[in-house]
Amino acid sequence: MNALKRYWWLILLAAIAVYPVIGKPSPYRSGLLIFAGIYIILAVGLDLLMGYTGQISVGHAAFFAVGAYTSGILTAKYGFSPAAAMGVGVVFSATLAFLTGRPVLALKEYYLAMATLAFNEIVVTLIIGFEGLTGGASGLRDIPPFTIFGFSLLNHLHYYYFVWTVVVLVIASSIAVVRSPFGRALIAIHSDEQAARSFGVDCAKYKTRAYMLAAVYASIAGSLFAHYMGFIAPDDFGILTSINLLVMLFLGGIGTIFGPALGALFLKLLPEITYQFQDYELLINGIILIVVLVFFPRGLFGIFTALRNKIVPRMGK
Amino acid sequence: MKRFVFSVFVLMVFVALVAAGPAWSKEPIKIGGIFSLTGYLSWLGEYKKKAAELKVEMINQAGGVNGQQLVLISYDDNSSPEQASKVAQRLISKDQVVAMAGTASVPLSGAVASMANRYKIPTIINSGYAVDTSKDPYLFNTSHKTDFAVITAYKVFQKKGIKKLALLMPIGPLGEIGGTAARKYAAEYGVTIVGEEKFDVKAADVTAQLAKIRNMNPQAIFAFVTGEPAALIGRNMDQLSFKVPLLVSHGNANPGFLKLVSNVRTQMLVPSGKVMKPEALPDSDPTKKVIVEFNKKHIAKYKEPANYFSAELADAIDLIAEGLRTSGTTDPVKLRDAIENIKGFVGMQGIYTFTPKDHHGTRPDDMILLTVKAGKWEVPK
Amino acid sequence: MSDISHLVQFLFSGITVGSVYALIAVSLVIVYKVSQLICFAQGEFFVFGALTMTTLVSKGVPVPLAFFLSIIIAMALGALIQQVLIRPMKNTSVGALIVMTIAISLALRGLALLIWGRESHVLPPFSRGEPIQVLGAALQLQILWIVGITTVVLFLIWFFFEKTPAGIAMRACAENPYGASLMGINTQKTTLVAWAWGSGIGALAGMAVAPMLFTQYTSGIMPMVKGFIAMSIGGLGSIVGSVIAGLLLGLVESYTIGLISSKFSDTIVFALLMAVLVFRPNGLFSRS
Amino acid sequence: MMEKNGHILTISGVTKTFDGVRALDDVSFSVRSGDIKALIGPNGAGKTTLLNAVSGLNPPTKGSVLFEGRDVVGLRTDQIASLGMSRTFQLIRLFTINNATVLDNVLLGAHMHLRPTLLETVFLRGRIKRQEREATAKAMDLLKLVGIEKEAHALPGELSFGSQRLLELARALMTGPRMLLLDEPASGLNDAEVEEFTRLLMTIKQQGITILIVEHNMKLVMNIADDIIVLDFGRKLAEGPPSAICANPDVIEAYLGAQSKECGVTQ
Repeated sequence: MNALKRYWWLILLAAIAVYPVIGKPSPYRSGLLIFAGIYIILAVGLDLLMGYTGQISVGHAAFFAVGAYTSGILTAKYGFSPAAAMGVGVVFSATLAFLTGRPVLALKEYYLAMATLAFNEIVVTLIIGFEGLTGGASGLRDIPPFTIFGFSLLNHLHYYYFVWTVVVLVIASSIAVVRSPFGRALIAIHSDEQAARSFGVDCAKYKTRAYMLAAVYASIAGSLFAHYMGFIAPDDFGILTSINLLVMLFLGGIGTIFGPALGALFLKLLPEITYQFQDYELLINGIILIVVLVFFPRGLFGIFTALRNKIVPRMGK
Repeated sequence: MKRFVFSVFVLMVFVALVAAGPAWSKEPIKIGGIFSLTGYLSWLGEYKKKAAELKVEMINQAGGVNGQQLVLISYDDNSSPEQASKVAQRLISKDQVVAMAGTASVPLSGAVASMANRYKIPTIINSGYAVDTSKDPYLFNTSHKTDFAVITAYKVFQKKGIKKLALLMPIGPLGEIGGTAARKYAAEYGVTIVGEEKFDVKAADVTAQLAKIRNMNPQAIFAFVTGEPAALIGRNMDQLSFKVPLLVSHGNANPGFLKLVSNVRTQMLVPSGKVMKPEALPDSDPTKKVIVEFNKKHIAKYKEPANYFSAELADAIDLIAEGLRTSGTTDPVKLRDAIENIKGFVGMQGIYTFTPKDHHGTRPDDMILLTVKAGKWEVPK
Repeated sequence: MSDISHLVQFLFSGITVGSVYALIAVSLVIVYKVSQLICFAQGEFFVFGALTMTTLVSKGVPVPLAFFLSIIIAMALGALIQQVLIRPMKNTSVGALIVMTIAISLALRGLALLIWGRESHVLPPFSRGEPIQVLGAALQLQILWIVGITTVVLFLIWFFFEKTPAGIAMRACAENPYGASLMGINTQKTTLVAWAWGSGIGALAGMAVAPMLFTQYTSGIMPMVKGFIAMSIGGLGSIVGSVIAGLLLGLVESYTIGLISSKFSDTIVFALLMAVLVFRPNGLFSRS
Repeated sequence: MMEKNGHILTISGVTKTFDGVRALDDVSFSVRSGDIKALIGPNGAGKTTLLNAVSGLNPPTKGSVLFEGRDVVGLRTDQIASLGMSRTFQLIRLFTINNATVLDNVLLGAHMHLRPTLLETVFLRGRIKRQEREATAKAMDLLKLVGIEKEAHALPGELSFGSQRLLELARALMTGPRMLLLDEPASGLNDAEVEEFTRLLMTIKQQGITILIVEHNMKLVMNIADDIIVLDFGRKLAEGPPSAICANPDVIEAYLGAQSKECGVTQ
């Protein structure tokens, strides 16, 4: 039983792998899970930055945009292979995060929130402004599907496996990060920056690194998004998307990696039910979020762990 | 503990609802509808949805198509390309529609186009999106080309001697498209573009741009924009006592716009389909009959006349039905070919003749230029 | 039109928009000063104020009465939200509070959609009349109303915080909540009052500008973001700072559009904001 | 780097002003390698300000701080810490976010030796794990030394106040410092705990670690200090061995007063 408690995620992994075989999902169903997977990558990255390092970002969609547009432009206009374009996007996002990280992350709380929001807006207005390159507000079209070693991932199940492999890698590496000396430094920064500094943690450097990692994840998510959609427009990368990511974090349970992943999954599947409510959808979404925040401060993942502990009795630490 | 049990219950219900989904019988022919019912384009989504539903009803009452009834399955795209892409995929793969209709903006159309082409589902959009048949073989558009709107206005300008035109374009897709079209035909109709300014559609005030434009001494202003920003420009022009006509986009040919400009004195010029002014059409115009008939039913059902958006959707459904009729199958690829072969079909937006190179089908003559006088649409003299 | 009249026109345009930003920023500051919380739902009070008044006026309620009724309704709504939803959220992280107010704004927006539908609503101007010509530029009468209302509100705030016992208590509360509670000041109550004030002023901003705009259920997002920017530029806790910053923001926008580029005006505004945050993190007008 | 004349820390002319107020005014003294030096004085005398100035949390306005012969003024806190100087805080500052345990807190002390990079963390798991095992063993030893090894997996918040102080000490020791700055480590401890703590400090001293301690408990100070410096209103009032300080009339007037009895007890 103790093993079940420790290795429950293996069951999850198996479920991800087996779902297409047993569930025989339509392209729509797998499409939903592909979008959910992309948002999980974004949310997990943001969790490293917000949940672990304690740095608020209301502009994370900026890096999502950078990844998507780098991939989109390089493949649709310059004939790059998708994998190469994704790599360029990663390098570009990491560089951008490196350059902006120090000055921006020196700010705290609301000021940081404001600066990241501004960063998001700047990226979006530049995308709209340089329409020759980006397609402007009308969007960028003709982005080819993803290919690896000449093998096209146009088939929805192939892409499902591809995206979810990335999801698993991102979650696994995030857990490796937070359960390592590196993650401990991040947590120390989150707890008490001055005290962390007194123990040799170069806070600016570690914050910037966490920011870069989150940016890299977001960029990868952006590339995956662009190749799946085949078309991207600035509307999907604005502040509203960034705010949605925040909501995913808190809905799922911030600072737990799995929580934000769960939050992303939930929020991306929720419209499947609430679309029927039409005009009431917005109100209902707001109320669901309020209820979770007030009554379940640890989010959906808190509910999940409580459930797990109920089923598997405590075995001691 | 109670809270815990409750949350488990909620979670299970959630999963069950997602898993179940609605079940449809196989009988009727399914057509997908994609409408912006929430988000910033939600004000026009409703018009389109209503018209599409009415048209399907009318076709079914007349016995359906090839003996089968039509059914419209429609979803909200939240005015977001991502959601539009998602619902398009849902319609294609889950609901297995034979064709789709709808969308409200260029980015939304782009997102849907990508899915339509990938899964080879004929789709009739209606927005400023210019269909390039070499890239979008499965896409058709019942919205008049922006070029036609510009040409329609320029013809009137030529008659009235308006030669100097200033552009006030929104930052965004419409501005990009409108500006391009305005420049393309300027020389042909003897119009000079004296300058261009841009503005943010969310702005509360555009007097700064208008002040600059006034310095250019134009005889008219062209703002290819829809809804509130269009009315806002008119109102700001009133405030500056800047008395030249304001040409706006054909997306304003709807009753909501009349309400918005009820207090505006600036002369608004709105290119439109003939649907907005059927009484001004000669009886010889074949579209008149179609418009009058649909309008009658629209008023009966919704207590308001059809508008430009309604006409776009009514025609979209009609064209799909026509394609189904002529091809006799529900195979989407054959349906596409059938729609592409439609010639001389009389709709509300005009007479459609598609070719492998032209998926808009309508002509400049299918548009008229309207103005607002005393809360009513008028044809300017 | 001469160059001067151009510049004057940009000035009017900037002051109009700037006043709205300033009012929203002030409403944010008042709540922030007392409860160290930035309410992301402030834009929704803007919408509720404008739409409530539009509805009342269209139902034949006289303008002054509609004006006060709308403010009172917004204040009550703000106080209710504070009591029911914000109070239980004590001792949570800034992030959680931000998300909570976002949740509230979603719910309020949803509510506005149900009450007023999707279409835009127009409020007639407070007074009818031709725009005044100043140096060749047109000045709308409603701008005078907006500037007047802003001035009165600022005076009332000053009077309240400086001259009334309740206001002085609130200031004490803002500076040192613990000390204030020792002095027997009811921090609960002052927070509640601050929320009511904040919501009222947010609504007021919406009402003042409603005749110049078209208001619908999503109209609150942009004023909220811009008000937030004004607040950050002015320094989070400073009423005077945020008023100046709000006006300045409006003017920068208007002159950027007029003299530089309308295409990148938003890029410039946001870049300016980032520069202020990075180089003057306590606001443009802070002393240290 | 060699220290000057056996002095591990030499502070000269350190001045710190806040908004024009001099919290520290031209303070100079040095600490001999291997000593325990106590810093005493009334509240507001500038003791914590001085520790912050030395450790870089709040650098001095003027003056120099030589640690092992190197001027550390102008270095960042984390750089100073990495040179081998560690500290505890007057108000306990433990890491509590994300369920960080007692052990995690101590392990953070090893940060400057591990200096984990992101790429290593993601791609060189084996190496990180080996380092982590070694660090954990050392951390457990230190927890045993301070006597809270049983609570290694508890959350810091679950510890008693005294144990939290001990945890702070263990965390500081984990950095492998050559010098420790302790800010009122015994405040809030009961008599038994103070006695235990005194023994612990002597053990640490025997390991060759120099200690600069700010403390109000004169009994503790008199028991352990090799040398004492007294601050009053930001100025150095007196400096010397415990016996001389106890006898100094200025010190008695400015600070010791009633406590001079305790001072006498140890003589």
